[in-house]
Amino acid sequence: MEQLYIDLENYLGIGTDSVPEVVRLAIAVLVLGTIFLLAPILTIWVERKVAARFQNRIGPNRTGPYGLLQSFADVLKLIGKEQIMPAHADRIPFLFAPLLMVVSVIMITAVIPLMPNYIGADLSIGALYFVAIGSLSTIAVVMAGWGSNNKYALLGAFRTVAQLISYEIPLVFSLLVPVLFAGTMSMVGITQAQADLDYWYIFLAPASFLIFLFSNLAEIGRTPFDLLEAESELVAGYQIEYSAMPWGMFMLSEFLHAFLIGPLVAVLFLGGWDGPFAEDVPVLGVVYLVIKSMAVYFLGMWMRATLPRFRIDQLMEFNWKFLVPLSIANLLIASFLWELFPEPAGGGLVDNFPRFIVMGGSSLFTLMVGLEFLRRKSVEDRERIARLIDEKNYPLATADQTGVAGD
Amino acid sequence: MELNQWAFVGVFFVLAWAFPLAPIVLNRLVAPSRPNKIKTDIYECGVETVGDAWGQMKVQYYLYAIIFLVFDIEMVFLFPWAVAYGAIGMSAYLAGAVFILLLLEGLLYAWRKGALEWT
Amino acid sequence: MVPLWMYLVVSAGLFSIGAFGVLSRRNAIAILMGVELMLNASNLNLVAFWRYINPGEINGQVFAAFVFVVAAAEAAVGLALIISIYVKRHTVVAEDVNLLKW
Amino acid sequence: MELTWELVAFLGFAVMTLGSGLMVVTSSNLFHSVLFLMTSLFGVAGLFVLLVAPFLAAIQVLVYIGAIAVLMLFVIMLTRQVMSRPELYNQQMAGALVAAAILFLALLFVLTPLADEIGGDVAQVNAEVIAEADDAPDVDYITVEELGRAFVTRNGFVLPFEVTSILLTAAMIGAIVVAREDEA
Repeated sequence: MEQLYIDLENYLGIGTDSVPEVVRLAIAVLVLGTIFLLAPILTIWVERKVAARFQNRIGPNRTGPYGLLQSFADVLKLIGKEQIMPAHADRIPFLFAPLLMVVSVIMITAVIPLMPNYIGADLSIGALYFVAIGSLSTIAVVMAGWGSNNKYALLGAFRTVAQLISYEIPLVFSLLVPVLFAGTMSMVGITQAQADLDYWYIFLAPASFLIFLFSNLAEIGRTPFDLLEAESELVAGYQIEYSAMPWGMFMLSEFLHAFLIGPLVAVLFLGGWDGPFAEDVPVLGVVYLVIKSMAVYFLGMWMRATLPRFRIDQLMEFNWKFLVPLSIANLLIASFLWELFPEPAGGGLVDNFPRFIVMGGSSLFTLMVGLEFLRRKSVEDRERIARLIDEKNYPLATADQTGVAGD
Repeated sequence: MELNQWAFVGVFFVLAWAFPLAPIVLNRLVAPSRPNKIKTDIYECGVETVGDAWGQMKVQYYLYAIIFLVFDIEMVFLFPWAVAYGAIGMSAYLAGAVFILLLLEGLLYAWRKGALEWT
Repeated sequence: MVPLWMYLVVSAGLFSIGAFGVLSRRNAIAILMGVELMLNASNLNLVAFWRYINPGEINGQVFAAFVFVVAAAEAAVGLALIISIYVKRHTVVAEDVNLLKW
Repeated sequence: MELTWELVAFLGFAVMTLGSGLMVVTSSNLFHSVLFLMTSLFGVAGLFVLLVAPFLAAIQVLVYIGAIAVLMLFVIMLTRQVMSRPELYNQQMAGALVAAAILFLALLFVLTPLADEIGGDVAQVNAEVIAEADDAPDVDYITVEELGRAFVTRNGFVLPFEVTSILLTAAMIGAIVVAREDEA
């Protein structure tokens, strides 16, 4: 953040010594936090528009040009709504849960390098920090579910927690791959290592990139992993008793987290701010980061608009029997090959073509093998269920209509 | 120095509560508040509530949590291992691989015993 | 820099609180929580002594890491036992489970 | 002693740790106990940061708050039905209080002067080491790297490292077997 202080002081005309350190930190925090808090307002609009296009609709188009002010209108509406607390709620957990949820997400922004020299805190354990802080949201979910004193809320909270903790394992195992390549957990260090190599870790470990992306999407509970707020089954899960702004805070944290996946994936696998001339013109770095983040975000939106929702047993088995073994195998293979091929001193994609073919190829091969197992398993499951249906002689359902397991 | 970086995180943690708190407080000031018995009742699709929600859950949740705990605690060792990996060489790979494979064995056991099944 | 004795006071306080919980609570889960507090107090001591007495050696942190592992294993097995006892005897009160007590 | 920001942070975390710790053992609602346990352990994580062991702090949050506390919450839910007993403490409560107080005083009067004795000398000797370590910009990930080295080199802790894995596997298998007994 040093660079930001200096720039701020230049713009505001404050001398470096005239303000105490804490005030400078507070200003930096407020600037960073506000930037990232305003981002969802834009991305929610983008998401609505894109989802609408996927579904052959127009999307918001009444408030402002192209419906750009829709999110602001929603915020205004939420401010005017009444906050309701159930009579027998456990008050303190009930009130604290939305706060903790937002805090656990917004704190992640502290370790995202925006451009060369621009980062909230260059922690030596940055890659672990965002996982650790993110795990606070598990507790927020339990607090919300318990505090509501509602059976649906509690059931929803427990399913959510089971999902969150399950998908944290492939997340962390695939996170280990870039850490291992870069030899550091610092987010700046990982970006710099990729900038020095002149190619990004996605080429060396595409499978890890995909696993990381998927498990992150599961962590925030977007479709197809959105069982935690399955409206038709668990009536919005742990959020059922929340109304007005506290509910809005859950939504905010979800959209903010969805947005933050972009920069995190970009830093770990796509080189962060790295790009042509980024080292010389730092502002370009932020442009590259935003482009990469939005590309990742678009992947998420695409999946959200396309795929149907998992059943809870599919969700769990997809994680434990597919993602976890695959991420572990991938880590073992990637680290073995990293040891086998001595690290070159940069040189770009062309010079490192054999290395890139072997590492990326074996990573993809592992993924393919895993997918083949998954395919066989789901075919098997479908046949089993079809037999089950035949035996029981259900009049209406056929295997095609139930479409179970792994589709 | 590292602690300077953490000072930012510390200030962030103190101030971060203000970000969600401000709109909630604003909401509370602006919006009406007229609770009544029906409104503050627990929402269960209109069906009258029987007992409180703090009832019993199933063992399956615990089994997932225990497997998660074991893999999570592994990170104490695997992160330092990954960071130091490049500097050490094949012995590091062997040590790490044995470590991971031993734990994988536990996962396979849970798999075979059906502890991963959501029933 | 904050002097070492302050950390030791906090650690001693945490350890005593944990010990009180272990000795006095009836609920087995609460007893486990007391144990976790005590383990954390010992970890705090390990790290504090590492930092102030011998920062060059890594052993303090290594030991703290192993304490984490032991704490996790203890929590997992302990809680599994509690579940098992609950299923069989329908109680989570430690003193009701006194079959092995002499 | 002058009031530095480090001291302020230390006092904050210390109050957080000890205050929530007290609430853990006195709260009658087990769910609240777990929440206070988390707050207390989060305070310990903060103290780890102040002791410049950020890796352990992150692991503390990840493992204790993210995993062990969740495990406890699940078990509380599993065994919820019998938990509304009025008596919080057993008959040893008074004795336990005295014992804990004696333990605290003993630790305070035995350990702390001892630390002063060791610390007094060693702090002098190590002042330069600590100052050096503090000045180095990359001190901490060197620490993590050293941890990694310690775990995998033969002169270090490679045997405990592997045995830990066996311990964890055994704990996992044991816990699954014990908890699933009812279903088999």
